Amino acid sequence: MLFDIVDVNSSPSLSDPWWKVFYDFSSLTHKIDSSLHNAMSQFWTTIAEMLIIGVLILLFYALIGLFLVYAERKVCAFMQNRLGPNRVGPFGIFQTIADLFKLLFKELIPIKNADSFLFNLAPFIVIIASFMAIAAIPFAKGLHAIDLNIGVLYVIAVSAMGVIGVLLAGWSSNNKYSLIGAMRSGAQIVSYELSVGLSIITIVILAGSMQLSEIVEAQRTGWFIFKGHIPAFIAFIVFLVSSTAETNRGPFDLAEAESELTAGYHTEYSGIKFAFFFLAEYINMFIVASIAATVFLGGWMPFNVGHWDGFNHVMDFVPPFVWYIGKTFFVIFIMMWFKWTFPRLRIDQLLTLEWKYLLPINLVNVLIMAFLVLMGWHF
Amino acid sequence: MEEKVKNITTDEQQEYVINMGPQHPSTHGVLRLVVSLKGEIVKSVQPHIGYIHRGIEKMCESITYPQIIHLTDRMDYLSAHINNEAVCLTVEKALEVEIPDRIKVIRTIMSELTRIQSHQLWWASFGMDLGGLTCFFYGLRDREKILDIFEETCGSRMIVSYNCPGGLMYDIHPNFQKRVKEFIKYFRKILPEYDQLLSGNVIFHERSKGIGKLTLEDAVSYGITGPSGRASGFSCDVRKHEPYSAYDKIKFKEILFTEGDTYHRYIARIDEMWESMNIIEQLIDNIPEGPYAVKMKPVIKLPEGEYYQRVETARGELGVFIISDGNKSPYRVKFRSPNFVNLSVLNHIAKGFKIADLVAIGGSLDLVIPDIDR
Amino acid sequence: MDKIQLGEFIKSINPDLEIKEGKQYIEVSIPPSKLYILAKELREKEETQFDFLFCLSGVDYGQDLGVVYHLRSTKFDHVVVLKTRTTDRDHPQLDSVADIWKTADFHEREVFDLLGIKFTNHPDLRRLFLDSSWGFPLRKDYVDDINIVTK
Amino acid sequence: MASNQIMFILFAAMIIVFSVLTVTSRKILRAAVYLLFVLVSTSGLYFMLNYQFLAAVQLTLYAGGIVVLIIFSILLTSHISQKFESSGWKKNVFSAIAAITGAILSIITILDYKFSATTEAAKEVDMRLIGKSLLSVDYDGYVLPFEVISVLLLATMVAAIVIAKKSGPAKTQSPTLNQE
Repeated sequence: MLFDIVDVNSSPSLSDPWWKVFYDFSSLTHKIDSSLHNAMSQFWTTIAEMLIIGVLILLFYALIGLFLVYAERKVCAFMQNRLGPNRVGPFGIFQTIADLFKLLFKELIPIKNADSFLFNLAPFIVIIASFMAIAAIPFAKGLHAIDLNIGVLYVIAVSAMGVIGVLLAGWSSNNKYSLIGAMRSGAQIVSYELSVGLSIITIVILAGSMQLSEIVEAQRTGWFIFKGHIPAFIAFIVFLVSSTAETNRGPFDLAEAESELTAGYHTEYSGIKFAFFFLAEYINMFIVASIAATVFLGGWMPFNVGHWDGFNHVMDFVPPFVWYIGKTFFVIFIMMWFKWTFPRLRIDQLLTLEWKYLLPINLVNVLIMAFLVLMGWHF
Repeated sequence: MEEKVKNITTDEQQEYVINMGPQHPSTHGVLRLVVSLKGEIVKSVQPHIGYIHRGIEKMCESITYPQIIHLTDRMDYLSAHINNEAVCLTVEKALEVEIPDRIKVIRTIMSELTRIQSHQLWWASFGMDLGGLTCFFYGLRDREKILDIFEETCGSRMIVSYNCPGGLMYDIHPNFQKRVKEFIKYFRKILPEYDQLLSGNVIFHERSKGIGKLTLEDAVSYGITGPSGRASGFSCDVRKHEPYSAYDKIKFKEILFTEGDTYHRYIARIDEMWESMNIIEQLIDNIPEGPYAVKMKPVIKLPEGEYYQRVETARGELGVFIISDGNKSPYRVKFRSPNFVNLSVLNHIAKGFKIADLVAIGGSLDLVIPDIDR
Repeated sequence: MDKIQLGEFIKSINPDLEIKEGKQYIEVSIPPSKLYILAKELREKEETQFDFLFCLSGVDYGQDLGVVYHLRSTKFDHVVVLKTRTTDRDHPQLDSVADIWKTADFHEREVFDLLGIKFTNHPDLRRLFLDSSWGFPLRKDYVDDINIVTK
Repeated sequence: MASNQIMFILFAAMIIVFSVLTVTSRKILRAAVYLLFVLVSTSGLYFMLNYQFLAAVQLTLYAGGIVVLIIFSILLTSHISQKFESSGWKKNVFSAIAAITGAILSIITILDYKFSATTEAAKEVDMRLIGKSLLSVDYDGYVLPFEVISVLLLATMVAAIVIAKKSGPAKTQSPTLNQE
């Protein structure tokens, strides 16, 4: 079934301690699914489940967006010897909500001679692409909207579609800066997708599966970044670099390089349409960070060390969702760190980095990893 | 299908012309660059200026000499003190007034502080041009410290107007020496941080080395002075060649490089900050006692003749050319402003580079637009 | 070369010139027709090598319009001031030196903009600061009741 | 009606509507965007059939790859004010004939084929199986087509590089913007 929210394969075993059972969301989702089935027909169950998932993801999306904007402002403020937002609410935590209202109420400026259909469509394509990607991400055991058996491929495929929105936005604004920004962004994302894909494939070889839940499950004995020796670590670094580039964030933010192109592809956008681009950028960052966390850092798996049973028990006690969020924000923090310390690259350097360095490194890395797996040299 | 045919056009029409400015984040003011592009490659840059042309030279013809000082602040507002000094020196030279050492030393210290704060702001905005937004806050943070010193002594932070013909407006604040020494101590520790943040970065090296090369010959022919000219090996430091104020009494290096690319224009300014700190350290403990101003006539009238004074501002050589007909206001004043001349080379060195390089080159020339327009 | 030697040297190039020893620099007054030739010679002669035109100012002398060139040699560090003036106020024309010193390009445009002196052979003589609806504000007979507050 | 049928009708309607829009739109970039919708809806159909691998490949290659390339080349060559001229009636008639002939041919083929009904549930595609059959040299192995395609792609890339490197006359270059 397409809208099967239940991960059937892994039902909790009774021997596990109570908190492991408690933290397993598959029983909860099972229960909801069966009670809905009892109450109504198959058709309405599907509709109801779609609604529940949709509303939950929307809520999560909005919350994450709001929080990431706040986090970015605080992180950048601390890196720049500033305080950051500190007026609206304690420590300025309601600043982004105030910003949200500002963006909502701002005038949508119609652009003369713009292709208004595409101009209005573009932000939706960008945001829908990120919506679709977030559906496949496992937040905790049994807590994901769809568990495709090609989950990794799906996420890469869907997140790549956002670039179409960027290209459309740049072209339909009828603005030269926007067009240059869109061209840059197109060239950049199309190239860096390769590296993102290849670095994940390195881990897929190690995991032997493309299903995100299985990849996480395979890391029960150790995170892939530790399991896969040096190749996994190289893949992680390459993934960090290329995913930063794919999300158009500094130092790869050429598409919206404000000192060169004022704001690049979203120069002409205002109000809520601009907010869509803005939000999508942060959600894309969240998505790539959570893929990094899932594929390299063990997803919602706790941090366990060999035979330190006491330590491991304490770690197990922390809910998996917290682990997952913690790892994701760790990666996000690294990406913010990049942005606020490095100067921007130039377009030719950006492409050189990808085609002359990252891609060959990646290909060799895949080979080494395949060799390691064949020889059984990994942990 | 006919439209397709129409669309395939001649070489000339293929140029993609964009207007950078007058309101653009990288032009730092109301400078408009009409940039012809081919792809991302810059074919030509035509500066269009005059958006804040105030006619300072014309205004000077109807006001008195002490009043001119206050207009010069508004030219290169980052080198306000040095601009003031230039006019004062011209007037003093014309009247053949002997200036006591105390005034000379204080002027020199203030000039060098001005130079440091100007370079700090340049570093801040240059980092921002290259996309390193953190630089901006680092640079401004340290600049505040100098502005605080200015505020205490001059009563004003940026548009200081501290010089007047015959000396200074007021004596230095009692805390002045202490605070300057504190600043030097602080900034000697902080300046390596600038290197860590920007000059040591690989991306920065890639972005700036070999970009916008200016040969020595072109630098001289275009008259590029200041750190930009010295990065090309053009020995043009007025402080060395025609020492004024206290510069003949102190030891300092003229920062010279030969490469003349964006990177060396950058390094030249960083090194100049070190050198300025050396100059201040030589002088700050040895400010002689004496009056802070010479008694001048209430109405200053320059004898008939032509007077030319060159000084070294943070951006290059500022020339003040006064033609006097013996009245209390000058007959003609010409300011040879360094930015105006430095701007003229932009097309020459930015050609053939990418649009991102144009921003870097423009940043490395350190243009201040009000000084271009006057 | 010091000021006196420099004056004598320039005299040897062209004996008709009026050479005055100013307070700071040696000043050479030259008719517009001979300006370009002398400038080129000063730039190229081994003994002078005035390769740095550090200031070019247009001046309205009342009757005449003139231009003052401040030249310096980066090798010998000596300075000479060339002065030229034209009596034709309606159609003032001078030779451009933009091909000798590239910095003259912008300076001459500025002079053209503010004083209305045309420079022949200038590569790109357009107005620089102002648009074409303005007069030439640095001229002494320029009247503008709205924009300029006179004493 | 089951939810599956509703979804199918939705996707089918989207495919038909956007296909028609793709060929009738007078603005080239809009046509490309409609094509994108067609391809995405098609991948939706694959998802319904549980052919997840095919669906993801459809999204990556067609929606993410080919449409991006098409849009990219449109960006390079065309201007926003550009519109297709409406074609003459002769062209219309001939294309209508061609389209109807094609449609009849495919309908005949589909009707000819004996679809055998099955009660088995749709099988989950095993990724390992796909991977193995892609590289297998057995009777139904795909290694030969795989290799042939890779050689073809290599040749295409070499040709593209040769064309890009050759600095042809100015006429062949695009008027708006050249990525170097």
